[in-house]
Amino acid sequence: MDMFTAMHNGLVQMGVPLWLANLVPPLVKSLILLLFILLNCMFLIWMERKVAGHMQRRMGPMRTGPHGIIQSLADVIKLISKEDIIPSGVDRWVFVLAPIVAFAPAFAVFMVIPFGPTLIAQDLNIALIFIAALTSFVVISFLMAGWSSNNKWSLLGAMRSTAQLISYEVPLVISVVAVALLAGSLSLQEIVEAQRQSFWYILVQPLGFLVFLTASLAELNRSPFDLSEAEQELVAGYNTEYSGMRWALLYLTEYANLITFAAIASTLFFGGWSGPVLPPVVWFLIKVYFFIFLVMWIRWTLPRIRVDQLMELGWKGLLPLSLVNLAFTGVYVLIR
Amino acid sequence: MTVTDWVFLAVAAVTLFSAYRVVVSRKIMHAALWLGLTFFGVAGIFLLLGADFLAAAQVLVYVGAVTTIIIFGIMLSTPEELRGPSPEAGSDAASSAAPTRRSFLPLVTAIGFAAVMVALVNRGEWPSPPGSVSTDTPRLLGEALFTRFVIPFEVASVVLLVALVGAIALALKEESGQ
Amino acid sequence: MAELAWLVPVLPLASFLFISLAGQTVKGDGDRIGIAAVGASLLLSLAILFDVIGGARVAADMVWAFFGSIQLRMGYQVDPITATMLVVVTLISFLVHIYSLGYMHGDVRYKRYYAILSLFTASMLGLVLADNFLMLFIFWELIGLCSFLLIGHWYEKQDVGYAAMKAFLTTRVGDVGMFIGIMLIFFHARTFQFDGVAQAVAAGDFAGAALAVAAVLIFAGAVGKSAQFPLHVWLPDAMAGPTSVSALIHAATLVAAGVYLVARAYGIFAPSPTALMTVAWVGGITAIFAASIALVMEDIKKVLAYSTVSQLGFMMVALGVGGYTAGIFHLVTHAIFKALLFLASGSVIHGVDTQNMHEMGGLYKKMPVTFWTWAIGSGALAGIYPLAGFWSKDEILLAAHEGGYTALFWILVIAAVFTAFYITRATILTFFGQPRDKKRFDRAHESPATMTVPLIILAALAVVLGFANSPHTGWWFSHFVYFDHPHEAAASPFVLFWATASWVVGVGAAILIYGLGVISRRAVIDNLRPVWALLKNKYYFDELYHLVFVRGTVAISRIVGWFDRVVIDGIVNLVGYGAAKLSRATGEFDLDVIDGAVNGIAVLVRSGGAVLRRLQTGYVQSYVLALFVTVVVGLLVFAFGG
Amino acid sequence: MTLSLSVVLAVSALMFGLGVYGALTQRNAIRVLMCIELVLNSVNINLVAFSRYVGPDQALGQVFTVFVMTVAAAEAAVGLAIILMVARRKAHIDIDQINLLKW
Repeated sequence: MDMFTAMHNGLVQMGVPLWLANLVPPLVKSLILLLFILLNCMFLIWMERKVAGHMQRRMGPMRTGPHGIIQSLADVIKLISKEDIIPSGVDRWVFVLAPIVAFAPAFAVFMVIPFGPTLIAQDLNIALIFIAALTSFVVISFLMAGWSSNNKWSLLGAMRSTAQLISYEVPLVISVVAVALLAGSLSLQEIVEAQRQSFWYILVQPLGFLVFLTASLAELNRSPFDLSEAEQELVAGYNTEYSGMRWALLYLTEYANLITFAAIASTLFFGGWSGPVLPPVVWFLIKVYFFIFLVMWIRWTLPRIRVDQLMELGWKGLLPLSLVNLAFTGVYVLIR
Repeated sequence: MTVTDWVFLAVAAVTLFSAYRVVVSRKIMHAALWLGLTFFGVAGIFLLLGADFLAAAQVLVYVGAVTTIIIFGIMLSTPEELRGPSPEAGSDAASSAAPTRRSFLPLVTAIGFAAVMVALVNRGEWPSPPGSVSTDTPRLLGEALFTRFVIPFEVASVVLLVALVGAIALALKEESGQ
Repeated sequence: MAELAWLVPVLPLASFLFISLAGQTVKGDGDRIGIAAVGASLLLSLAILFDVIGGARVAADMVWAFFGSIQLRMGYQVDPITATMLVVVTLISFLVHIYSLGYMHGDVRYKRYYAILSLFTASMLGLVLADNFLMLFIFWELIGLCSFLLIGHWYEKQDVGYAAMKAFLTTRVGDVGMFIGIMLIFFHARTFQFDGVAQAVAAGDFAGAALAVAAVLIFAGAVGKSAQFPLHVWLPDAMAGPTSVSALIHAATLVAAGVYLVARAYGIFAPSPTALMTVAWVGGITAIFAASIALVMEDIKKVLAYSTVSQLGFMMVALGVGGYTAGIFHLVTHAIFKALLFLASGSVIHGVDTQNMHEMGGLYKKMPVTFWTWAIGSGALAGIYPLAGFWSKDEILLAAHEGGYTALFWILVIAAVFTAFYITRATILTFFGQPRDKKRFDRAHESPATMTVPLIILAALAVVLGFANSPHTGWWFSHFVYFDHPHEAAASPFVLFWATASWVVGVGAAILIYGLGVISRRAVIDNLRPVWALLKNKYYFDELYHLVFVRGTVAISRIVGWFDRVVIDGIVNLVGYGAAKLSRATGEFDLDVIDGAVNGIAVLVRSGGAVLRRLQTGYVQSYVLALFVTVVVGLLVFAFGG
Repeated sequence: MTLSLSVVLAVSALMFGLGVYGALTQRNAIRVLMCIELVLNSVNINLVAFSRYVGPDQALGQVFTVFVMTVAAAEAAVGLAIILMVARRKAHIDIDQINLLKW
């Protein structure tokens, strides 16, 4: 990224100490990513409402701006200006920290996602493991939020989503490992390159992709796996007691995770930023938004499943399938 | 002292502080969360020591899995402790009604151990850090695991499997007994 | 082909494993598997035999274990005697396997029977192939075990169980001697290998009294396994097992192991006249002794059993007087015709369901095949020209005569007369005359083909096999199997005359007494009543053993018990009395001083324990604490102690 | 990084001491388990540090860390299963009262 190198060099020439200059490019990168996430999330919130509305033969938000396009902005302003309530009886520190613990890894994951051939914050050679490790933080944040709220709905919601996340993380990681095996690398950039050399991995990993998709829906707590926030049973799950900005942060995290999922899915199985004619970033965003739309579509199409079905599907369905997929992939790689 | 050194010292300080909090926290839930932070700090130390793969694995295994199941264990085994000690149960759990072994002896032992180790470490002649470190640790690790250490690796897998089966069996037996 | 010899025992072994582990999964409990395995072994053995005749020799071994500078080796060797034995063992085992299809049909432990039959064959083949004493001993014990299991096949019957135990224990007596002998050999020759031992003997490193003792001890094993006097008692009792088993192990293979052992270890016998003399005389005594008992037995199988003992005595004599080839040759021919006789007797027993010859009679019409094959077998046993027995027995007599063992020669001639007599007697009692038991006679029938075909094969062999070592083939066998150098027997009219005379006299006398009734059987018995009683009771050997070993042990225990009660107890009581006096004197001292000290120590220990047991708190943390205190102290010592 | 190896080792030793102290004094079995995890982690730090300073091209110490992690994960799973069972039986997990091994 020449822009950042130039910035760094410029700072050094201006007499800024080296260590400070070293810090500037990462900070700028982070800021750019943060902005990207915030804007997209706001757009997604609006998009979800519009998709939901049209699927249910209504309009969705229409009042603020053309087709309600700035509805999300209005919501943000409302949430920021709300009173910051910390209920009595909560474990204050944990309660406050939980949304941050949830958001930080969701944000950090974007560091390794390749938006284009050179458009990547940090091309780690262990990117896939990095992502898996960071996403496992979500569990802790849920437990923190649910426990600290001093509310049984929150606690039960947290325990549910934790059990769900733990169960589905295993097939998710295993299906991802199969892709890494094919590409011979854990780096996302190299995986994209490998797909450019051959073909999109969806062609050889249809089963892996299905497992990945299903497990991701569960990881994202999206329908039909949104048991942790099943309104009818648990009010709103672990974030029942949250309000205002903190609640917004948790909400933001969910959409950030949705983008992460879409980005990883398109990177691992659909060639990432690669594509003809259009610039890479555009291709990437097209694919990401396709997946986001797919998830929304599923949400407003499928009913929620029961807890026991959830666990059965995870351990008896997806895990064996992912293992079979991994085994076949291993054999394929060996004889290739 | 480079920036990295300072970062290391900071991370180490955070790690040690959270480890200390694990031991002295009154609420067991807090202890578990501090433990998570400790694990994260250890992951940071790994990263600074050039073991990036292990750092990720540390987060994945310890923060993601071990901390979670410990919290689960807390929630399932001692619901009354979830809220922390009741107000009348004395000021500090660590110094509650203790027989001899809660006296100064463990403290002396632990401090003695740490002190002797630090002293020993300071006396030793240690190699200076190498200038460059291989960045391709996953490959190094993979090659070592699947060639020279393949048998220990397989044994470790068996251990994991046995632990898995054993844990399920332990939990199941009780269920059917009730 | 000969280098595949290791496969010969492995095939039956595999079939043993298969039948015992998975036999029930196939039709017939795996009997066909066993037959196929042994049949394959037979074909392989024949191929090996032809190879060996063509001059092939194989010896292969590998290091088994090291003990310092000594290495144990295991391996196999194929030479003429081995190849011959392989064929004999596999052939008879194969025929017995087939025969058992009919004979053991519907038995309760059919599967076990076939499994052990396979194991037995495998062990015997292993024994034959072994190239050192240690392996030989291992297989030796294995066949002992198998014979125990097979004899005790119908162990529900008490006497069968006892017979099996008797066989096992009696042979064990010899085995102990053999084991000591092997150790002695190892001690002197520093190796177990046959050729290594032979080299040591040839080099003079192993000679004199030690060699003689070792040879005699080895011979003790052969005495036990080959049922030689005085350890013969188990073999007649062992007839309690299935007749097919008798044919296999008590006629052809198991007892042959003893003879084979002497032949295999001939290198240590040959240089020792004492050892040879022992072998010869034990064999001679056995030959006449067992033959005389066979004269009066009523049980058809007992007759054959004593006959076997007697014939083994013949072989031992042959080996003892230096007729190495003659002994081996008789081993081969005897294996064939004795297996034939046993199987034929089994066929008879199968038909009339009794073993007592006095309940048979006139069966030749009912069982023609059995009769004719039996007749050939008994002719061979009696030594009638040109059947197999004639050639081999003639050889033995010749060897004794040439060796100058006049006394043994005459003993053998008399034994041969006895042999011809008892086998003719058995033939007449069984197959001729009037049926003495109408019911059994009516039920009698010819046996199925699975039983008669082996008989016919064996009968054919009993006819032709003798020619292998006859002037018609230029004494071929003598040039094939020999010790040191081929020994071509010079035909001796003297020996030929007596050999012929012996069977003529024996057969004639039997016909006169039993067939034609010219001489009254009762008159003979009345005139010779003491002798008859002696023979009838098998020289009272079982009683003697009972008296000596069982009662003797009891009597000795009585004496020891009396000694214990009177002398030892007396001394003890005396000492006790003195001690009591003394203690009374010291009692005062004891009460005050010693007790005080003892009680003091006890109190100390108890209170100490009361304190120390607090350490055993059951708190895991306490233990860990102790552990870590130790670690820290250890570290301190390490760090600052020096 | 230019720090001496001894600094890393000292950090690890301190953490080890903390873990040991906790394991010796805590009454709650789960807390003991947590402290044991601390001890294991400090060992891991040692292994990785030696791997970095002594043989950076081989990563042998890291291999051992992988094994330690495996065993630690297994230990946590089985340990918690045992603790859960004790909790169900005795309605507490106070190891001061779990002393069946007593004299």
